[in-house]
Formats: sequence, C-alpha cells, structure tokens
Amino acid sequence: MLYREAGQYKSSYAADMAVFPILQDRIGIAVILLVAFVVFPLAGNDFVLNAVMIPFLIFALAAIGLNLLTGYTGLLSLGTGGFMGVGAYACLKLTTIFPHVDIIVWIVASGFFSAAVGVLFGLPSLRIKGFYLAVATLAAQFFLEWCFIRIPWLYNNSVSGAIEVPLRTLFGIPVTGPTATPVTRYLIVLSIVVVMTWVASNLVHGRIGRMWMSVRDMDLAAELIGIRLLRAKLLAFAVSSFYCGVAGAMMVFLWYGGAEADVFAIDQSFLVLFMVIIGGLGTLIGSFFGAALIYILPIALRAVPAAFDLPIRPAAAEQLTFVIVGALIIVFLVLEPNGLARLWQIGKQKLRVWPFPY
Amino acid sequence: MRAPSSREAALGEVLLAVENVSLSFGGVNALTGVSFDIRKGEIRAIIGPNGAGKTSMLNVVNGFYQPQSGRITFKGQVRTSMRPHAAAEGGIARTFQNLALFRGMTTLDNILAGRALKMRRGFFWQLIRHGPALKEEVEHRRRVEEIIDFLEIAAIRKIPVGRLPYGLQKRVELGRALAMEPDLLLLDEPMAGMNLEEKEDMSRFIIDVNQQYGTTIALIEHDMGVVMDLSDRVVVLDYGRKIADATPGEVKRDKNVIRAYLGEPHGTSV
Amino acid sequence: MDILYKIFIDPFVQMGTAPDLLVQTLWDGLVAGVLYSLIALGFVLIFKASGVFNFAQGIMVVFAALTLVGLHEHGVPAFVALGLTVVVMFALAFGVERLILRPLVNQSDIILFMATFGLTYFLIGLGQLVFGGNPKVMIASELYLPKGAIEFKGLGGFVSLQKIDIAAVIIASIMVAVLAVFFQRTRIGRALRAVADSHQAALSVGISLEQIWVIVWFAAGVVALATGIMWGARSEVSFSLQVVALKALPVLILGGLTSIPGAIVGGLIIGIGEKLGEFYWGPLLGGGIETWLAYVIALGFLVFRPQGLFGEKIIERI
Amino acid sequence: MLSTDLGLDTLPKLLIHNAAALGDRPAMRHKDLGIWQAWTWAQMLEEVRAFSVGLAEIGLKRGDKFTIVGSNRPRLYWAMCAGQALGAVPVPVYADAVADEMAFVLAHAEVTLAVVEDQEQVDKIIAVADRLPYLAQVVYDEPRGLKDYDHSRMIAFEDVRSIGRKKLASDPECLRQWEAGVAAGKGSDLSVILYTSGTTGRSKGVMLTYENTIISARNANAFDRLDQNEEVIAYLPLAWVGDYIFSYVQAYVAGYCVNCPETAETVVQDRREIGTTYAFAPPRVYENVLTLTTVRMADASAFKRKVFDFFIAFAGRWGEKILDGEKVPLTVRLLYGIGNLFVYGPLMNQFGLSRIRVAYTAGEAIGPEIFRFWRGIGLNLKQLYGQTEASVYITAQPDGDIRADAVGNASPDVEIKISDSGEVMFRSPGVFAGYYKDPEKTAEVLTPDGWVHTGDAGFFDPKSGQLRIIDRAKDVGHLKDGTVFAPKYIENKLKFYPNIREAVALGAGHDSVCAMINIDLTAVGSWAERNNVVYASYQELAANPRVYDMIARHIDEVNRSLADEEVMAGAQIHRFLILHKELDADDGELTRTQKLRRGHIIDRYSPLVEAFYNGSTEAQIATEVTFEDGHKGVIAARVAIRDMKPYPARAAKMERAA
Repeated sequence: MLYREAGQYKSSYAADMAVFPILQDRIGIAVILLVAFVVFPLAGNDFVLNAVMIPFLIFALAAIGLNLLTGYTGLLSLGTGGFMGVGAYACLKLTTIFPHVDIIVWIVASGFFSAAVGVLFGLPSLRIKGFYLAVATLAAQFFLEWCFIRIPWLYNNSVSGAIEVPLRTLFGIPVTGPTATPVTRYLIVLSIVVVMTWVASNLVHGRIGRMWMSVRDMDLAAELIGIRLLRAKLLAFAVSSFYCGVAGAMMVFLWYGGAEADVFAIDQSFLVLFMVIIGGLGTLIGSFFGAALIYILPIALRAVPAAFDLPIRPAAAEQLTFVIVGALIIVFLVLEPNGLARLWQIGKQKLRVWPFPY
Repeated sequence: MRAPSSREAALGEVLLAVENVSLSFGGVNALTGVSFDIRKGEIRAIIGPNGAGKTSMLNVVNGFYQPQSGRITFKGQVRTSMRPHAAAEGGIARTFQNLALFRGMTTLDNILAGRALKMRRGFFWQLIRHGPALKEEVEHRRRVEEIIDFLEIAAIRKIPVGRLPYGLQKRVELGRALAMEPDLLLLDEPMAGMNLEEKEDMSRFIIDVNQQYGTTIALIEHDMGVVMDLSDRVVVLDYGRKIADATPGEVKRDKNVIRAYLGEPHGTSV
Repeated sequence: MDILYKIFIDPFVQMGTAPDLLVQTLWDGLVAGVLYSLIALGFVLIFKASGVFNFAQGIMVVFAALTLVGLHEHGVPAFVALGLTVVVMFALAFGVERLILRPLVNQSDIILFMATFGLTYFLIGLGQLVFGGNPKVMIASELYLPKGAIEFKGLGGFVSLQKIDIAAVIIASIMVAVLAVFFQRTRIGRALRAVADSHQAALSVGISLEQIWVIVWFAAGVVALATGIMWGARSEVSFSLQVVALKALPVLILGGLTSIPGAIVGGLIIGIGEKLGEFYWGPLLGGGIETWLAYVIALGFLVFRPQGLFGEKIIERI
Repeated sequence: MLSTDLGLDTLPKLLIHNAAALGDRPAMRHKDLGIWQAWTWAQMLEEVRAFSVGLAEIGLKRGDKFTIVGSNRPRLYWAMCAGQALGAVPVPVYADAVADEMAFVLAHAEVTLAVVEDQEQVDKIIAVADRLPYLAQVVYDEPRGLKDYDHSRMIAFEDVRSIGRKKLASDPECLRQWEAGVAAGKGSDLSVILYTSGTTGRSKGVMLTYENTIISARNANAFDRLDQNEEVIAYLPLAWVGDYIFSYVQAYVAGYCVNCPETAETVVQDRREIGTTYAFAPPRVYENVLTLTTVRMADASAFKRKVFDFFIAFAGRWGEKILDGEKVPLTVRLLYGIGNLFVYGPLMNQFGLSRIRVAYTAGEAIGPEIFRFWRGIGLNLKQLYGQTEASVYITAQPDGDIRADAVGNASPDVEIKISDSGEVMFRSPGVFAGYYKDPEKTAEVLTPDGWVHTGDAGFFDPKSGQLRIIDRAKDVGHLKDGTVFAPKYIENKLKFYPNIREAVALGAGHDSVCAMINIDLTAVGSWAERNNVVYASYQELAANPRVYDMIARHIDEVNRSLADEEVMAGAQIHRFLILHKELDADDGELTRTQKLRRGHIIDRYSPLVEAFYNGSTEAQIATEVTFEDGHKGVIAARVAIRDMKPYPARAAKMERAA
C-alpha cells in the first residue's frame, strides 16, 4: 500500500543489485538515520540514551557479528561472550600502552585481536559440524573467561580485577571515562554501528556473502563450485569475532565505563544467540530486532510493576522476567521459527502486493 | 538454409582418461577396474542399472570420492586423488541426481555463486562494494544474465530456489554449473523426474550447451531415448564393471547390455 | 627447558613419589566423572529419541534438587517430597512435549536447541520464584544418605573416600544398569532405540512419538533428580550447579551424542582428566584450569574423531 | 512542435529528424538480460542506419517486400524502418502464425527477405521454403541453436549490421547515398502491407502509404495531446495495425519512448516497472486483468475483501463522475479519496497504470461492467473504433464524454455516414491504398469516391451523438418471427462475466436464440479449487453440472437485462451448452486477433447446432484440433444442453414502470 513501485525501473545492474532497490525503502532508511542522529540526541534523556539506546546498539552489533557466523555461514557458536571480552581487554591494553592514540581507533582496532582469536578457535570448524562445533566453541568461551580472570596483566593488575576505563577525549571532548556525556558516547556508538552495519551488508550482498551462504546451504556443493571450505569458514569466524570484539570494547568503554570478567561470561553468549535466533538467522535487520526485543523487553518488564507500583520484591521481579523471557522465546519459536525478520518481510510483502493477498 | 539432418559429433583429443579405477566402501565394491575416456567436445553417456556405480564414477572424477586404485588423467595431468574444489579449479562442473542447490538463495545468487572461482576482487574491496568490487559484480552479473537468458529462466530470476518447481530447480542447477564455464560438465540424471516437455527442453539445452560453448559433457541418464538422441558415445556399467563402451546404436544391440537391463534388478542406488 | 621439565617430567615424578595423592585425585575425578556421566546420560536419552539437543538438562538437575529440598522445607516428609518431585518431573516432561516438542516438530535442530534455552530461562526463573534464589542444603540425612568418610592408610599416606561419594558411584551405576536393562529388555525401551533409527519403526512397535518423547524426558528428569541429590549432598543446591552441568557437553561430544556407553566413558575420562590436570598441571597456569580443561580435551579429541568415541562414522553422499 | 512539421512525410525522415531534435531522449527500451537497455533517438538512428545499409548490401532494394516475424523487440522495429529507408515495404506476420498461414502471406506478398526473431521462426520458414520462390535471404536475431544450419541463404542480425557499419566507415559516399535514398521517399509511397486475418476466408493485404499512417498518427497525438514524454509498452502483435500505429508511427511522430517487455509472461511486471503513460489494448486484456483481480482477491482475508468490494462498488457508482469532472457531494469526494489511498491507487499501481494519462480499448466492444470498473478506479479508459483499412482511427471518444455503449465521434479529418443498409462507412486521410494484388476485394470495400465499407452495422446514438456499433453487418440477422438478432451484442453481455471466456450466440433463421459457452479456465478453475470441485482437464471442468448451474445463473441475468430492452427482449437465450474445448485460433475458430469466425464455428459444430433446435438434451461431438507443435488430433465428447426460462418482455417493462 505504501509501496508505489510503478515507474521504478532499473537500467543498470548496479542499481538492480543495490541493497535497497525500492525508493520507499531508501526513504525509510534515511528517516531512521535522521531520527537516530538528530532526534534522539536532542530529545532523548540520559536514561533513554544510557540504559536503552547505547546497549541496544551495542548488542545489535554483537548480534550482527554472530549472525554473520551462525546465520549466514551456518556455524553455531557459543563463544560470543569470550570474543567480546577479547575486544574489551585488547582495547584496554592498547589505550594503556598508547594513551595518545585516539580511543576510537583502538575500539575498532581491538576487533582485530578478537578476529585473530576467533580464527584460532575456528580452525576445528573444518572437521567439526553442528552441535559438536557449538560445544567446541564453548572451549573458547571458558578458556577466554579463565584468561580474563587469571591474567592480571590483562586488566592492568587493578586490585578489583576489573577493567577501569580511563578518561579519553576527542577534540577535547571526553569520550570515555566518568565525565563523558551519554550523548557523546551515544553518537560514537551509533556512528560505529552504522558504518559497520553498512560494511556487513556490503559483505553479505557480495561475493563473500554468497560464499558463506553456499557453505551454509550445502557445503558439499559449495566445495564443488570451487569454494575452499576452511577459508570461507575461517573468514566467517574472523569477521564475526571482529564485530563481537568491537561490540565488547564499546560495551566496556562506551557503556559500562568499567567491567569485570563476568560481563563476558557464557550468559552473554546465550543472550546474543537469542537475539540472533529471535531476530532471524541470516538477516542483518533481524539482528536489530532481536537486540531490541531481548534487551529492551526485560527493561520494560521491570518497569511494569514500578509503573503500577505493585508490591513486588525486585528479586521476584527479576525472577519473573526470567520466566517471561524464557516463555516468550519458546512462544516466538513456535509462532515464527524464522524470527522477527521473517514477520517483517511478510508484512512488507503484504504492503507491496496490497490490495492483493499475494 | 535447411536444418541440420543430425549433429555431427566433433570428436577432439582425449580430455579425460579413467584407467582401471576401483572404489569400495567398507568392503562393498562400487567400482572395479573401470577404464574409459572422454574426448573434447563430445557428449558422453554413462548408463547402467541401479547400483551400477554411475554416480560413484562421477564422484571419483570430480574428486568427491578417492579411488583406492587406478589413474585419472585430466587435460594431460595424471592425478590419483584431489579435493573437489581442485577439480572445480581444473574446470570440472557438476550437477546432482537429487538437486544440490543453495535453497536459501535466489536463482540469480545460485548462478552467481557458480562464478565464485572467477571473482577475484579482494576482501577489502568487498567491504565497500564500490569501485572495482561493484564493477566485477556487474561484469559477472552480465555473464549470469546471459545464462539465465539461455536457460529461459528470466521470470524466476529473483525467486528463492527453494520455492521453485523441481523442473526449474534442475535448470537453475545446470545454470550454476554453466556459470563455472567448465571444460567438462558432469550431469547426474539431468532429467530425473521430469515430464516429457521438461525433458525435451533439457535435451535442447544440453545440446545447445555442447554446441554453443563447445563444452564436453558426461551425463548419466536412465531414459534410453534421451541417451540415444543426445550422446555420441556410451559407457555401460553394471555391478561397478564396464560391460560396454560404444556408440548408442551399437550399445542398444549389445547382448551384455540387454542382459544387464533385463536381468533381475539388484543393489541399491549408489 | 625448565618449563618443559615442569610440564613433561615433574608431574609424573610427583605421582610416583606421592601415590596416595594420585589415588585420591583419581577417586575425586572418578566421582566427578560419574556425575558428569549422569547428566550426559540425560542429554543422550533425549537426543537419541527426539533429536533435541536439550540444553536445559543442566538446569533440570538444579530444578529437581531445588524442588525436593523446597518441598521438604515446606514441611513435606522427605520421601513424600521425593515422590512429589518425581511427579513434578513427569509433569515437566509432559509439559515440554505438549508446549515445545509438538508445536516445533520437524523444525530445524537449532530451533529446538534454542527452545530448550527458553526452557532453561523459564526453569531458572520459576525455581527461584517458588523456592527462592539462595543456596540450600540437600536433605541428605533425611534420605538416609551416608555421611562422613572412610579413611585408610597406605600408599605412603592416607586416602579418604567420602561415603556420599561412594553412594553416588553406586547409585549412578545402578541407574545406568537399570537404564541399560530398560533399553535392552523392555518393549518401550526397544521402541526408544527404534526411534533413534527411524520413526516408522517406532510406530510399528505401536507407540506414538508423543508418548516416547514424554517417556524419555521423564527418564531424563529422573536421572536429573538423582544427579541433583548426589551433587547437592556433596556441595549445596544452588544455580551455580548449572554451569557445572555444562561440563556434560564436552563429555557428550567425547562420547558421541547418541551413545550411552560413550556418555559414561566420556564422563569418566573428563572427570579424571580434569582433576589430574588441575592437580598436577594447574599450578603451572595459576590454577582454576578445571573450568576449561574439559572442553579443550574434548576439542582436541574431536579434531581427530569428529563423530566422538562411540558415535557412528558419518559417510557423506551426494 | 513536431506534428506540424509537414516536411516529414516518411518514417525514416522522422527518425533522422528526431535524432537531431531529441538527440539523447530515450527512443526505445528493452528489458534484456535483467535490466532496461535504452537507446536514444540518436543511437537508434545509428542502429537503423547501419542495419539498413547492411540490408542494402545483402540485396534489399526499393520496392522489395520483406517480412518481419517475432515478438516485440527493438531490432524488429528497427528492421521495419531500416527497410523502409531503402524504399522497401515491410510485411509483418503474426509470430504465432502456423507455417501454412505464413507461407500464404509470404508467397502472396512476394517477400524477398525475412527478418525473424529466432530458430522457431526460421524452422517454420524452412518447412515451407519450397513454396516461397522469391525468398532469397533470412536474417535472424537470436543465433541460439542455428549454428549448424546451412548459412548459404541465412545471416545473423549482427552480421548484417556490421556489414553496414563497415560499409559506412569505409565508404564516405555511402552515408550520403543512404540519406539521399531516404529523402527520395514520398508520403504517397506504399509504407507497409498489413495482412488482416479477415473474419472470413484468406487474409487480405492492406496497403497503407506513409501519409495514411503519419497523418492519422498526428491527428491522434493532437487529439490526446501526446508528446515525447509518453512511455508506452509494446506487447501487441507486430503484424497488427494497432501495434504498428501505436508502437511505431505515433512514437516516431510524437517522439515518445517505446518499451519492449522481457518476455510475454512478464508484460504486467515490466509495464509496472516502466509505469506507462499511454496504453492501448483490446477489451480482452482489460477483461483478463479484471478476471485476475477478482480471482486473486477471492483468496484475500474476509475483511480485506469486504473493504475492497465496498470501495470498488463505490467507485463503480461515483468514480466515472469524478473522472469526468462532474460535481459530486464533498463526502463522496472524501470517501473516494480514502478509497484512492487504500484501493484504487495501489490497484492501479499493481497494474503499473499509476502514471497513465490515456488508455484505449478497441477492436471489439467492451463489457460495460469491465469498462465501468476501470473508469471507476480512475483509469481514463476510452473507446475508439478503427480498422486496418483506416490506419486505425475512425471514431474516438474525447476526454470527459465517455460512454460504455458507444465508440465516440468521428476522429479528426474523418467523415462517417451510415449506408441505407445500416452499414457504417467512412472517408479519411487514413483510408488505405487498396488490398495488395486484389482489385475485386478492393472494389467491394472501397468506393470510387473514397468511401470505405466497414462491414459493421451501426447508428448514431440520438442522445450522445456518438457512433454505436451493433455488430458485423452480415451477422445481424432475424429470428423466424422477424425479431432483430445481434449475436455479438448478446455475446458481449455474456462475456462480461469473468467465468465466461467466449460465447457464440445462434438464432438467425431459427425460432429462438441459443448460446455455446467457453468457460474461463483461470476464473472457473479457482472457483473449482475453492469449492473443491476436482477436474483433470478443461473438458472435464466444462462438463461439470455445478459449472453448468453457475453459467445458467449468469445467462439468467443476461436474459433479464435483455428483457428490459424493447428491441432485444425477443432475443433472450432459450438454451445453452458449454463447449468441450476452448475456441482456438490454431483451429481457425478465432482470428489471430481473437475474433470469432462465426461461420466456421457453426459448420464445425453443426451437430450441436442441430441438437439445439431438435430439442435433444445432449449431443455427441468430435472435433479435430491442432496442437502447439502443429500435429493434429481429435477430441470427442458428449455435451449436455440446458434449457433456460426467458422473461416476458412486458413484465420487464412493467418492472421499469413500477
């Protein structure tokens, strides 16, 4: 209905292969970006930015990372938390050793470290498949977790055993550390996420994405058209971990402002995996949906009793959220196993063919 | 201006030679001492009853199975074992008895995927997907569109193959193989489960491929009529052994072959 | 050089010089291994019959134990509580089949896998909501589980075996035996095995898939309960157990997802392996390597045998 | 403004002019290899010129006849102009014509060169080559599959073009000569021969001069204010005068862009992508789209269907008034606005008609309901009445004065009179130069003082002053009791039901009217699915009693409406049957433009006709059919006949009185 596609014809392959071939979609994206970059910073209060938008974006990025691996290449990983941690600790070390280099450079650069680690633990993926691989990635998760705790050098031997984020400025404006305002941090997170999402969509829409998907859909056939499975899989691990690493670094430096190893515990891995599954495997937009639902839902749930000031112990509320989230996950899987992205597509399709049913 | 009476087989030099290849799975012999050759530009049929080892033969040729003994010479290079992707790099493409498409991807992407080996733009260009990377994509898209046009599947260009009817999926798979611009094209029962019309189309495509692109084709087929019409030479396997190797006409008259086909069925499909 | 010595020579020297410690460590490893095996057993039961990779097995252990203790706290006599808990586990199995397996039948594995994640969250929340989140003490004595330890000299020192551990080992062995018999002898058992091969086969035995699912999940639940009791009696009943339960995963891939003997052998290897590792090599790395050693062992192992110890070899066809 | 520029009296001249005047505006697009390849007027001139010179090189001369066979693709259009530039005359042939028909036309027109699309057409020509003494060369566009053919008298389009290019490059004289050749062309020259698959007998070659077509085109463009900004999609048969005028002549005159679809199946999609501004189609097309719409909507959710039906009904009531700019209540305007937002707009968009300015239906009368639907949802659909002999335009409806039952007033420069026998006659600049090699027929149709017999019976509607066509003059008959019986009129009433694809009304010389029905497989098929009626074939479905019931209901409604009209009340349908096979052009039951060939049908199905009037309730029938691949077979069936109860005419009158 909203879609009026008559007269939108493509006279070049470039245009035909664009990520958003439909005018209305391009407009939509523009509007969203406008809102994200202008409206939120102006209108959004610190709580919204700090407790909702920043984490949402960070998780979305992590979800994209995992989705590249699990959704696009079909390799199930439970090591996300660990890889995120690598990013965070790498970033800490880098900025400690080279304090004068811009922190944002390090946040991004830290991705390379987790990428390296990712490749290392991805090596077995050539021979190991499915759940076996998933468990194998647990090795990464627990080993890394252990490193975060047992190697004091990683957290600069701070007594608390936690990362303490130093103050860093960009053009004199505090970017990280206690004095950095939510708006600045939000804008930085947003910029990084937007750019990296764009890059991800470039990847999955091009040769690399096709390579990954063919490995996912039928690795034998993929090999028979000349794809080298190990390379493809390791590349997926590398890119995926890179994204997770950056997400992890941002999580500590631009959100928490300080963290202990347990931030990157296995629960984090599961959380991100939920986001990917609920959002929709093999879709970037799904990663955002998933992040929104899984992260924002509990916040909302906690807000409910407060709103109606029901006499519920915070602990009980916490536990209740668990119950509800757990139930919702199951319900979602039953209703739409292909995730929110599928629902989105269906809805969009309906609008496109409106008034016809198909 | 008359139509050609029949296609003259343009037999070139030997492209692929298989010399007494044997293959077995845990004691079960799939192939025993099979030898034959495929010449440049011909359409070579491999036939035989179920369990004769036809598919195993193809799997050996494109490196999916490693024969226990025997020698395979492709383009003059001898090899005993190789990885499938190496075969692909060597110029061997393949379609499957029961489709091996990338079901999650569209017709277009499936065929584009067939260009994997031909696309060289580095990772960092892929990150931006502009400039050289996009230029390359466009070039290959153009080639793929020619194939789509050739196979008359323009109308389903952007439909995920999972949703296509069987006959069309077969075509897309052929398209993916063609996208590799192979020197040797292996077709495993390209017409299995097709109705008459679809079979006729497919036969036409196979002949056109062979003529237009001069692609050498080895195909497994059950429909004898098709084999007779298409192929220049026929290898007949039975119980993993070669029992005949001649022109279609001769094979039809060969009594071993007749026995093999009329003899009681045996074995399970390999 | 020195480090190489520390890694390759020193530990064995220690073993030789202090056999009592070695035996002690082996014993601890054995006990841990047995419990791992029990949890793994739960996984295998379910995976064999319903192809579901039941991530919730670990939490089922906690949940079962928690229910037992919780009921008792509310004044229910121990054995009645035990009975009730079994009923609860059955209800759980029934609910799972109705609310998860049936609607999700013939969805892809990962979807079912995720569903069991949901179940995990659900059970964590529910358990805490009903019985409170704080750690509890297992009602060992009320269930007449032995306390104290047997100590005996020799081996140049003395070894002490906790009675409860001995009990654990015995009970575990009994359960395994029972299950084995159940699978080999009973009609249902055979049906279960059939399901693993083909669903038609199962139906031909005259048992519906739904029933089978309920049965295996119930069986897994009972195993979980037993595990919970043992483990609870050794330490305490708390959700930290859940992470320990994850140890069953390396056990699984070591043994092969579908093999019961595999689960047991794997459990023992992992249990003993990690205890030895921790005790003799741990110090070199600053200790605490128990948390990941199991996985690394499994991982290293998998690279050479992707289908696990007892899993069937995968022949790929096209 | 081009259309007044009278120096341009031939199409090649127009092309050269446009290339200069509108150099880089798009002249043609073709969806090929997945995207819209476009050619500006300048590029198109280059293409045409090169090919034209190439043709000359392979021996095409002034006065030669050459044929064009294939689907709508730029190269075939270019070929026409390329030939005309040399003074040769194109004789397009229907791409789906069977070898026989093709042989007849090519031989009769003494075609010396053929430009064809692909192997399929080449094979057809080869099959009848021995009957084509004059044919010297075949040029083909698609080389696919022709590699091994003997090329002694065959050549690929590319090769001809590159011959031309080389020649032009090597020899500077060449260009001048070519342009001189174009300049030598005169408006009075023969520009094209279009073979009309006449409703009876062999087809006749209508000769049209450049003036005929160009003047008609200019008038038409002026009449609807068409200019170089129009976008049209070319999907109708090249050999049909409609396509020749709309996709070729008018485009050259106005300088607008013609778009060729990717394949026949994707026309709707392709039209949507382009968003055409000017459209022309026989009623059948509008009918099919409407049928498709109803079918698709039938699967929609109940709520959606309700909304849809409501707004469509509403549009039917007010839409036309709004379209014609009449005064309507504000509330109506508002509601229509909402409807436009939620239904009409999206619907038009789905059909790719959002940007349309003018749409014509012609060739046959259109069902009033269909007409109302389209105009209701805001399509400026108009009727025109035309003929090949008139270079299309005889009458057309001006914006704002549209009616379903009439075909409009005389087009510019056209005179119309009704002969004493009630036949419509016209005289205009578009009047054809005669039938090729057929003076008698020409004499029959074309009077010495330039009037043309249309062969249609009609009259000027006293109310609107617009021309109304009743039927083919020779088809208008009388029942035994002398009641006027206009079969087409009744058939059209029947055909407006989506379920009825074709209808043949009989009765001339009999004492009552009977009808043979062809059901629409799409519509009835999906009805069958919804009502789980199982069927294996058209034949089975057609014979299904429940289908009969459904059709009976339709016919009953038609009878009622007939009863309301004094003239027609006597011609209500007394009996009907559903044919066991679809009427098909390959069996000569329809013309290539899908018109009924009544005479042929009546003797082909004589057993059924008998059964109608000897009162039997079913009849055995065996008919020979031609399949796609040309081989013949026989379909036999037992066809049931149903009786209908006609309404008393007087009763109907009283109803109206009450």
